[in-house]
Order: sequence, then C-alpha cells, then structure tokens
Amino acid sequence: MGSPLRIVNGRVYDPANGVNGAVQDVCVRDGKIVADVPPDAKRIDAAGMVVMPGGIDIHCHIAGPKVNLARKVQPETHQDDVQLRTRLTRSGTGGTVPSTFATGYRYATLGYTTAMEAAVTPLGARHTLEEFHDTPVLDKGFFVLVGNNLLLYRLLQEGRREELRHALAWWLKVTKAYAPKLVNPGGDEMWKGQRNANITSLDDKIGSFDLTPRRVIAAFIEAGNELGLPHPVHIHCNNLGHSGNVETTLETMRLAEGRRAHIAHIQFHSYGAAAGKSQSNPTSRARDIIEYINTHPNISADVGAVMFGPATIMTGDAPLAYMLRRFGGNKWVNADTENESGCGIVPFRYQDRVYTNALQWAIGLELLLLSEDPWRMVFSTDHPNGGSFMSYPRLIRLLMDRGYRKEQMAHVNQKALDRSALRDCQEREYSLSEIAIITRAGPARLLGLTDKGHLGVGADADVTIYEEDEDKEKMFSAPRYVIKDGELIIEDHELRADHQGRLLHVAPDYDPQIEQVIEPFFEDFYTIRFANYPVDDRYVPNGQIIPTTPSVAAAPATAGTRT
Amino acid sequence: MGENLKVVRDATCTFCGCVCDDMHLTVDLDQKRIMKAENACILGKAWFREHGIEERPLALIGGRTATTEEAVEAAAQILAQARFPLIYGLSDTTCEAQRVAVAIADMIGGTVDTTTSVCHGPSGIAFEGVGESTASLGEIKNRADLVVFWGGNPAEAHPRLFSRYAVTPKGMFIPNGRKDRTVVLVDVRRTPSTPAADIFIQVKPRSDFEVLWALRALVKGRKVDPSIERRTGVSLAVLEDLVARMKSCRFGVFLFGMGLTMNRGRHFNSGALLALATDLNEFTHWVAKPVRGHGNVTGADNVVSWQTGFPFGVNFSRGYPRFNPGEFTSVDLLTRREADAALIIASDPADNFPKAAIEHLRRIPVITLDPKATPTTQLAQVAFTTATYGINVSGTVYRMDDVPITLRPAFESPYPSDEQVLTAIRDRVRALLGGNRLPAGAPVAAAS
Amino acid sequence: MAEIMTLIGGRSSKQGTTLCASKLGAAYAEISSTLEMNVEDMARLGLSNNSKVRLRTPAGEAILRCKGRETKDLPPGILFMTYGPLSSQLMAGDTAGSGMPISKNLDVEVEPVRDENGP
Amino acid sequence: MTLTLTLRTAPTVPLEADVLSPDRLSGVSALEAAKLTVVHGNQRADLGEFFQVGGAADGELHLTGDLAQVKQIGTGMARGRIVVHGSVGMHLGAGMTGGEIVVEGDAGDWVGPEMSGGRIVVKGNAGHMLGSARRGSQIGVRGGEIVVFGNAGNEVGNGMRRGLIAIGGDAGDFAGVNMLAGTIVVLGRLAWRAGAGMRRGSIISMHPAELLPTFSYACDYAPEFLRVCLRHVRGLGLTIADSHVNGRYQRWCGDGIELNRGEVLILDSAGTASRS
Repeated sequence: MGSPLRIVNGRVYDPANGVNGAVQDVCVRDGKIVADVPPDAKRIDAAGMVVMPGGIDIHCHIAGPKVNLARKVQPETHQDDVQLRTRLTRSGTGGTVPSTFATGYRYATLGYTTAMEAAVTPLGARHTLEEFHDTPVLDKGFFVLVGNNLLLYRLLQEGRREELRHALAWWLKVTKAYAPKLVNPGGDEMWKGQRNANITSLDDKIGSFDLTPRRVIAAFIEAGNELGLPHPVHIHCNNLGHSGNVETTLETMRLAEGRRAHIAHIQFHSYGAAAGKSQSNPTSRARDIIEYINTHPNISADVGAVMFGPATIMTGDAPLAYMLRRFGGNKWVNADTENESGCGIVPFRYQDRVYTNALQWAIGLELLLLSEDPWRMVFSTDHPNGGSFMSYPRLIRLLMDRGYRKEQMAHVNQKALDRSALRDCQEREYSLSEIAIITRAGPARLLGLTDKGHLGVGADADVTIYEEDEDKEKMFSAPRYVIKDGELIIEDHELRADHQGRLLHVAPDYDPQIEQVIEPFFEDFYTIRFANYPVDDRYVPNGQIIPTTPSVAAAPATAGTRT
Repeated sequence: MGENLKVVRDATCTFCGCVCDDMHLTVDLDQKRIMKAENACILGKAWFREHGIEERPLALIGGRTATTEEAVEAAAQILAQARFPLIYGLSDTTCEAQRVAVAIADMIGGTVDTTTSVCHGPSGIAFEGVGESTASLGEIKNRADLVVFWGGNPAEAHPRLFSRYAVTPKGMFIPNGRKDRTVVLVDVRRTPSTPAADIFIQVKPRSDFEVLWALRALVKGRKVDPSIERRTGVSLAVLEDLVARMKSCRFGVFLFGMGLTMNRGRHFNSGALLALATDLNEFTHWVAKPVRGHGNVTGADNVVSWQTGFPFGVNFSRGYPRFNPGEFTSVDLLTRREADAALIIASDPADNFPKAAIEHLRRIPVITLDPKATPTTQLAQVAFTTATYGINVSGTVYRMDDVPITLRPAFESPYPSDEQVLTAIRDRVRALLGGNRLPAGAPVAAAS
Repeated sequence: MAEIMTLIGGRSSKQGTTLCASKLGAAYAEISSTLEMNVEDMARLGLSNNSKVRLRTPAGEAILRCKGRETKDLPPGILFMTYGPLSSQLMAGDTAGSGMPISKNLDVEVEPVRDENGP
Repeated sequence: MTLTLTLRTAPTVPLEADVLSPDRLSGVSALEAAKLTVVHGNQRADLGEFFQVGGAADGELHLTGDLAQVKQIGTGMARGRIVVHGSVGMHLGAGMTGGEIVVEGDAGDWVGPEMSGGRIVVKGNAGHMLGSARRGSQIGVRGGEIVVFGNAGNEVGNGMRRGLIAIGGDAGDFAGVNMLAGTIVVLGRLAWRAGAGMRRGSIISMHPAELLPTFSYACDYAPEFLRVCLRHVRGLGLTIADSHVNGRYQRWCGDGIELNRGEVLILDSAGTASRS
C-alpha cells in the first residue's frame, strides 16, 4: 500500500469533483485518497505538473485465449520491441499484442491504472484470469461474450425471458465477469453453422434458430438493465466495418428504448455508403451517430479511434476477420468456441494514403470533436484493433492541438477527408479537463466504478502526474509519477516497484433453479463437465465485487413466461 | 480394499491432451490408491491405477538421499552459477508450476523450452507463418460432419478423441453421432485407428507434403498431373474425391499428429495442412487442430506465450525473451553442447532425445522434478520426487483445444508439488542473485 | 546383407500403459526394443518372430527383436518401433532450425544379428 | 591498418558479439576494442577476455580462430569488410545493409537473415536458413548477395524478395520457399520441394530435380539474364562451366498454388526434370 503521501503544488484535474486545474494538495494513505496526512508524510512536489486520476481503458483486448493466439501468431513483431527485465520487474515483448508483463508495465508508463478486457468467451474466463495474474499494476475486469450463446438463444427462442435473465446472471457470476458483451449477435451461428455466412441486418434469421439479432439485442438490454449491472450490456453491433452500417448502428441504439446500453468502438459502425450502394467505399456518417448520442442520455459509447501504423484485428466477430484477411498478408486465425462464440485475428496496418484507413482515422476524430457530452463518448482505440494503446498520446495530441491536427490532415488521403466532416470541426481543441473525462472520469462513471476516475476522499489512490508540456503527445507519453493503490509505481518516469492489481467483477444473484436448466445442456453439448465450468476463487487472489442494483427480484423464479 | 473409500466425481485425466474431465474415481485413502476410474480409457486407467505413492526419497543429490531443503539449495546453486542453463519439460505439470519455471528462466537469464519443441513445435512454427482456423473440441462434437485424421493414431494415443469428441458422440447438429459423419484417415501404415475410418488413404512415407500441396491446388481449381500417384502412392481420383467431399461438407476438421511434424518437411507439412484448411474456408467451414500428446503441453504453450510472446524455445540471456527454434530449443542446445546446466520438470529427455543430446545431459549438472524414477532422474545431480498433478495436486491444465480445466486431486501425497519446489528454488536463486540478474546486454541491433 | 528400410517411430497404447508403471522396468524395455517388420521382408532376411536385428543410421545403432506384420498392416520396407532409449540411438541431433529431430521415416540399415544364444 | 582479433580463449557457452561490425568499431583502437562488451551466455564480458586484439579499426576487421560459438558477427553492418579466418556461428551479417563479409571456413545457421545489401561470402559450408526470413516474418532477404562455396542447409532464401544467393554445392530442402522475387543459383544438387509457395523469382539448378506437383513445364530456353547472372557468380569465385553459361534450361513455372510467376530453371543437359 505504500507510505502516506502528499502531492503538493500540482494543478489538479478532477472533473468528477469539479476541480479544473486548481493547485491543491492530494493526500494518499492506505491505498485511498484521504483528506490529510501527517506532516512528516513523503511529499511529491508537482510544481509545473498536472495531477489526474489514473487512466481507465474501458475497452481493450489484453488477456485471454484470442489475445494469446494473436501474440503467438506475430513473433516478428516482438523481436524488435522488447521490455528488458530489471532487478524487480519481469521482461517481456511488445508489438501490438505485448506479453502480459509488458502490457501491465506499459499501460502504467502511460499513466493508466485500470483496463477492461472487452471480449472473453465464458470457457476462456479461467485463461483470462490466469493472464491477469501475470499482468502487473493494472486493476482489470473483463466482459463476457453472451450474444451468440446457444443455450441463451434457446431460452429466448422459447420466450423464457426470466430464465434468460437468471442464466445471464449465472454466467456473469460463475465466470467472474464484469459485464455482458454482445458481439455481432447471430453472426457466429451463421459463420460456424451456415458455411461462413454472416448477419447483414437486424432482421436476418439466425441460422436454424427462430431468432433475429433484433430480438437478441433487445432481450439482453432488458435483462442487463433488470440485473442492475454497474455497466450495461456492452454491444459490438452487427455489420462492423461495412459500408452503410450506420443504419444498423442507429437501429441498435433505438432498440434500447431509453434503457442503458453501451456501444463499443462506434467509429467502426459509423459508415455510410455512397448513393446507397453497400459495396462502395464507405463515407462518414459520424454526424448522425453523434447527434443520436448527444440527444439520448441512455446511450454511451467508446470511440474506437484509429491511428496509422501497425494494429491487430482481434475480434469475436469472426466473419469480419475473415473478410479482412486479404488485407493482412498471409496470416489469418479463426477460433470457434463451442456454444459460445467465434473469433478472428488478422495482423493489420492502417496506412494514411489508403482511402478507407484515412476515413476511419477521420471518423474517430470527428466523433470526439462533435461530441457534446464527453462523459458518454469516451476514449478507446479498441486496442489493438484501431491501433495499440501506445498510440493514445498521439491521439490525445490530435484532440488537443488543432495546429498539429491540421498538419496531420495534410498527409492523409484527401478524398477520404472530402467524405468526412473533419474539416468542419477544425476549431475545437480538447481541454485537459475534457481529456481527464474521456480517459478516466467518464469511463469510471460508465463502468459504475465509484471509487475510480476521481480524486475525492475515499477514492482509490490511483494517481498520475504529468509534466506539463506544449507537446501533448510527449506529455501523455511518460508521466513523471504513477501511483497505484497508494504505491509509487513510477517515479521520475521509471518503474520503481511491481504491483499486483485487483480483479473487478460482479456477482449478481440468480435463482439456483436455473442450474437445472443449464446442466442438461452441458451434458449434451459441452465437452467440459458442468461441475468443472465455474471459475473458483483461486483464480482471483485479489478480487473486488462491484455491487449490482437489480430492479427485479433474483429469486425465486416464477413459472413466468415459460412456454 | 481398505474401508476408507471416497469417490471423486468429475476428476480430470491428464495422461494425454484430451484432458477428459469426466472421471469418477474411487479412491482408497488408506492405501493411497485409485481403485477404479470410471469413464477412463485404457491409458487413463493405467494412469490412475499406477500412480500410487512409491517409497522414494524426497530428493537425491549425487545419488544420495537428501531433504527437499538441501536439494533446493543445491539446485539453486547450480542455476545461479550457470551461464547458459536450460529449463525443459513442463508438459506434465500444472500451469501454476509452469509459470514459476518461466520466472526462473527470466530471473537467471536462461532458456525455457517445453516438450512442444519435439511434439507440435513445427506446427507452432507453421502457425506463425500462416495462422490457423481452429475450434474447441465441442464444436467438432456438435458440428463436424467430415473428420480427417492425418498422421496420427488416436485409437492408441488418444482413444477418447474418437468416443468423446470427434467420431461417435452425438452433437447439436450431429444428432445421429457416427452416422452423421464421414471419417477419413490418412497415414503411411494401417494402425488400430484405421478401422474407425470410412476412407483410409495410405500415403507413401515422406510424401505428406506433396499430397497436401496437390489437395491445395485442386481446391483452388488448379490442375494436378496424374503422376502424383507415383510420388505419393495416392491416385488423382482419390484426391479429387476427397476434395469434393471437403468442399461440400458443412463443417470439416483436420486432426493432425506427429506423422506430419516429426517427418521430413516438419513445419512445412503442418503449414500445408493449416493452409489447406484456410483455403477450404472459401467454400465451407473448416478447422484444423494439432492433436497434443501430454496432459498440459497446451498449457505450457499458453503460459510461455503470455509471459514472453513466444510459445517455446525462449531464451532470456540478454534480459528479454528471444525465440528461435533450432537455436534455443532443447535438442539443439544439448546436441551442440551449449547448455551448461539443465532443470528438467516432468519430462524424460534421456528416454527419447537423440543420442548426442542425451550424451550432453550426462556431462552437465541436471536437476529433475518427477514423481517417478526415469532414465533422466537417474543421470541427475539433483533429483526431486514430486507429487503427481491431477492425482495429488490441484491446479490448471489446458486441453489440446486451449480450454483450461481445474484439477480435482484424488488424495494427498507426502511429496511436494512441482510448483512448491520450483517456488522454493526461485526464491533461493533470487536471494543468491539479489533479485533478477541484470540484463547482460542491450537488445541486439534490430535486424533491419 | 544389410538392406535400407524406412523406420517409423511412434507410440502404442501398450507403451502408454506400461510407462505409467515404470520406465525402468522390464516391460517398458521389452516394448521399446520390439521392431515391427513386414513378414515378407523378414522371410527374405531369414528372420522369424523374436529374431534380433541391428538397425544402423549415421547417428548410431540399436539391436531389437522383430515381430512380423502382414503387408496390409505394414508395407514392405517399412519398420515400426515405439519411442524409447533404442530409437534415441538412431536419431540425429540436427533439427534444421526447427527444434525437431527427424524421428519418423528414418532411413536405416537393417541387418540380422546372429546370436549364439538366441534364435 | 585493420583491426585484428584472434580468438585466444574459447567461450564455454555461446558468445554474442554483435559489436564486431566495422561501423561500430570505426576509429576504435585495439585497447578500446578489447573493452567492448560482448554477451557470454547470460553475462557481460569484455571482448578482450576472448580475443587478442591488435591494430586499429579503419573499416576492416580480421577475425581468426574457430568462432563456431560466436554469434551475431556483423549484425546490421552498413559498410566496411570483415574477414574471418575460420568458422563462424549463427546470425552472421543479420540485417546487414552494406559492406562485405568473407568467411574462410563454415558458417552456422541463419547467414544474412533479412539482409538488404552488401555481400556475404562463405568459402566452406553454410547452415540452415541461409538468407532467410525470421520466424513469422513474410519477407526475407531484401537485397545484396550471399555466396556459399560449399553446401547449404534447408530453407535457403525463405521469403526472399530481392538479391542473389549462389551456392557452389548442394542446397537442402525447401530452397526458395515462399520466395517473392530474387535469384537462387545452386550448382550442386537441389533437394526436395524447392520453390514451394514461391510467387516470383528464379531458382536455377544444374542438376535434375524433383519438383512439386504444382510446378508445370513451360519451355526450354537460354535466358539472357542467366548468362549475365552466371558470369557475375563466376566473378565471385564459384566454378561456372561454359556449358552452364551457354546452356539451355527447362523452365518450370510455379508455384501454381500462388501466383505461378516464379520459375525453376534446370540445365537441359542435366536431363529431364522428374516430377513428383
């Protein structure tokens, strides 16, 4: 937990508490922010520096089965980007999919202290937790894939909505997940069961099931809201990456009907099609998307910005990865998980001269620059899909420095800029406070993490101190100090300690009767025994349950809507 | 049979990569023996029955009985002093132990390699070149209507691959089980697996690559000369028939074995098969799976990968992980007489490595962790007796399809686990070195 | 007298069950020193079941006892043995940059051993 | 004046001496050179612990002794010359962009991986992955020349994109595998599966070779580029007969699985190529 600490003379950005650059002390003791510490407490003189809560990545891919496949398939990207061991810390390798130790240390060296792995198969939960064990510094959680789950489909198909909710709660709890995740609902069944087909609209029939993505999405939004999860259903919409997908995205958001829903990496879902042709090059429809979000407070999103350079497409959306494989050279990985999910991986490179890549870059910036509520349109690159998390400082500079942005716009494919509205939002520059919102306070609020993303008394003592610099990329690349749970992890830009972060997860109540429904399905269609499926506490040496606030009773289930 | 019996339900067999987790074990707690292993195959039955507690010393140093503590000290001294130590094995132990083994390699600046390098290591290299379309075993059970075994003998090495996962079981979209599937077996000889197949294709030894390459060409609609039969022993008609079946099935799977990896062509054989599966996805859904031998060799691949970025053959001598099969793999390090010490965990290279490699093992200080005496423990300077994973030790193992499973041990062992011994060694080495050994050099200048 | 044949190393279920008991016992030693050979090849070389044969490669040599297999099961010119201490004697250490020594389809010289004591 | 290094203490475990590159040693005295860091297994050592160093560096380096355990010599070198009077270990001239390395003896695996310029001459035999892409990488040699007087192992020129590899003796399996372009000349025997997966580029063999079923015979011809190429190779010291220079070659196109724009040229007098 480290010794008591007083940070003095720094300009504090704590938007959740209305602090906007005021010079004030921040005190830390026993891993928490406190009102005061004894006068002999260690002091950090933060004169000329900016003090913020630790960064929070609401959507990234850093651990678990697909991440490890993506690591393994790219040895050539590791060899030239290495993480040396020190007396205290472990070695590792980088590239767009770093090893676990490198992931933790590198996030920390950017001032991030919390990250959410955004797509884990339930069967892969144990694997993900094993990797988390070896991912230092960060507090972590993961979103569990439920949107292509065949048992849940069966319940939904039969109209057993209450049981669906209990089963969802069961799955969240036994996998130690943080939130439910939908990825391209219905797509996996088309992919695996229908000769590599895909979903093209919310009203497509899902393979042999009497279901549509529309029904699936609506049901999960409802169930998630009823369970009162700290973070609502996290949705990767259908048609990711396709020209004209904006209509699907808008339609998906409308399905929430005023209930909470989070749309993931929305940049990838904001494409128009020239003259209504779906096969044409995409155009930007960022305006329509952001206008909807600006006017619908129930909806939140992370941007999924793109940065030029190497990336790894790594997604539960297997048909998408298959489509992209012809752009990625020779390598393509596909991995199907029984009854639960699919997955695709393709090494990728965004190039500023390529029309589509430049358009994607522009849309990411557009969405952020047109956003009226930074609390609901937060920062991400869908690491490593839109680019590595190591590109965050450059993206922050693009938001904060219009001169730099203009200069960069001159280098990219101009036709793409013609089809975007980026030139119309040239004036806006993000303030430090707004950056603090989209990279920490906003994600914390959207995740329902009340002890994070702010520096009020009682908050987790996750603090980042940056040296002020005109060059915002430089400033955000290497904080002078990073404090995690009250411990000084980075001092004078260097790793000074190792630290094991926490697992953040939920444990919603469910009617135990639901196990009688789930177990027979396991007997028939899984290859792992029902008794061996739940992840036990040994995998969570340092866990924290974030409470839920259900709007309906968890148990006992009524006979309800069973048909 | 003693009075003190207990039944452990849903225990896991770690004999092979199938890692079946439906064992119901009847355990005699007085005798410390497993009397019955319901659902186990012939290999699993032997695995459970033969792993009683043997009367063996906790440790041997230079052949003399020692305490575990003394042996930890001796092992730590060897590892702290070595300049090019090799840590090898790890496929028959838990991920928890594997994790510590990699940590030791990192700390001392050694090399960590696993039995993968002499198993599906070539498939790992192939994966790095072309990727892979793969699936968990349940997808095969639920969906696969065309199952192709290539270069393996599951009837003898993985019996329940047939009965639990890939041939006879009924699945969601395979309601009639065996009847709904076509099974093809490709091998150089008839084996006890052959009768399980609808179609047996016998290829001439060392011609798998040519057969696979011809299939790729046919799948892509290219012409293949009938002379293919002279080289491979397989007629063009047979290949064309197979291609037609592969393109028209709904969900096809290749399950391939060491007939490809241990053979001339090695990683290119595996790569050709993985590429063929990729090509076939233009037409219908296809996956490919290397069939893995040891109970947790897949866990070793995963742990080494997430900790270092590379699956096996990883060297830390410069202070960061480097991967290069042929340079940092065990057979090479030993055959070239480079390793100056070896820590061997749950493996028996002295039984199956090439002669020249075994000879080098006799020259250098070797530390072993094994529940049983083996040719390798016999040549060791320091030999620990450890408890058997899955039977006495809990922890995590990964099935051949990367699905992690937690073990349910049957009874306690008087011997420590691999993880406990390795942790003690790690802590002692750390004390001797004053923390991790500092990197010996800067990264090698980028090669381009 | 010596002929060149192709040796396949592999595993068998009997080997698998035996190694669980002990790798130092007689049963394991017997299994790993048995060579399966085509019966016609055996006849030509004047071998019968349990005869001793010497296998030789550039890496080393080993003496095994042979066991006949019909042509439909094992084609002429192909030999099979399980991995173990004797197959190790025949394997070369060069892995051609793969980490994997060639352990299947080795070219071996096969030569009957005339043993004063044995058949 | 050149810098001379003579091995006097053999390393007990592999020695990584990427510092042995003319660019890095430019202007360095013998005394200074002896203090440069090499990596001996997992520990640092001074170059002088292993080598007797004399002269001064002016762009040329002479190494003497059995350096089979010494890896990474000439890594990333851009100019100057290294002469090895003896054999060398792995990764000779890794990623080099210019200059010349001459080895009087044998070289280990991975000679010139992903080099883009300069020349490596090995008078003895070379190991596997001569002029090859690193594992996982799609692109191998991007330029420059590698000449081996003796034999080379498997995967010669894996993923090669430009440049020339010439082998006086035999080449192992998968020569020119996944080649993108460039030229590989093998005067001895070409082993199995040459050119598997090649897209473009030329593999020249002076002996009959068994080709993959995805290679197809196109024509017999006497390509002008080959005459130029072979005369050049002759200039590099390999024995090229006039019958090679003036001969007709069978042109086999492949790999049919890929673009089919690569070629294997087989000297006609060598007899008909046999097809698998």
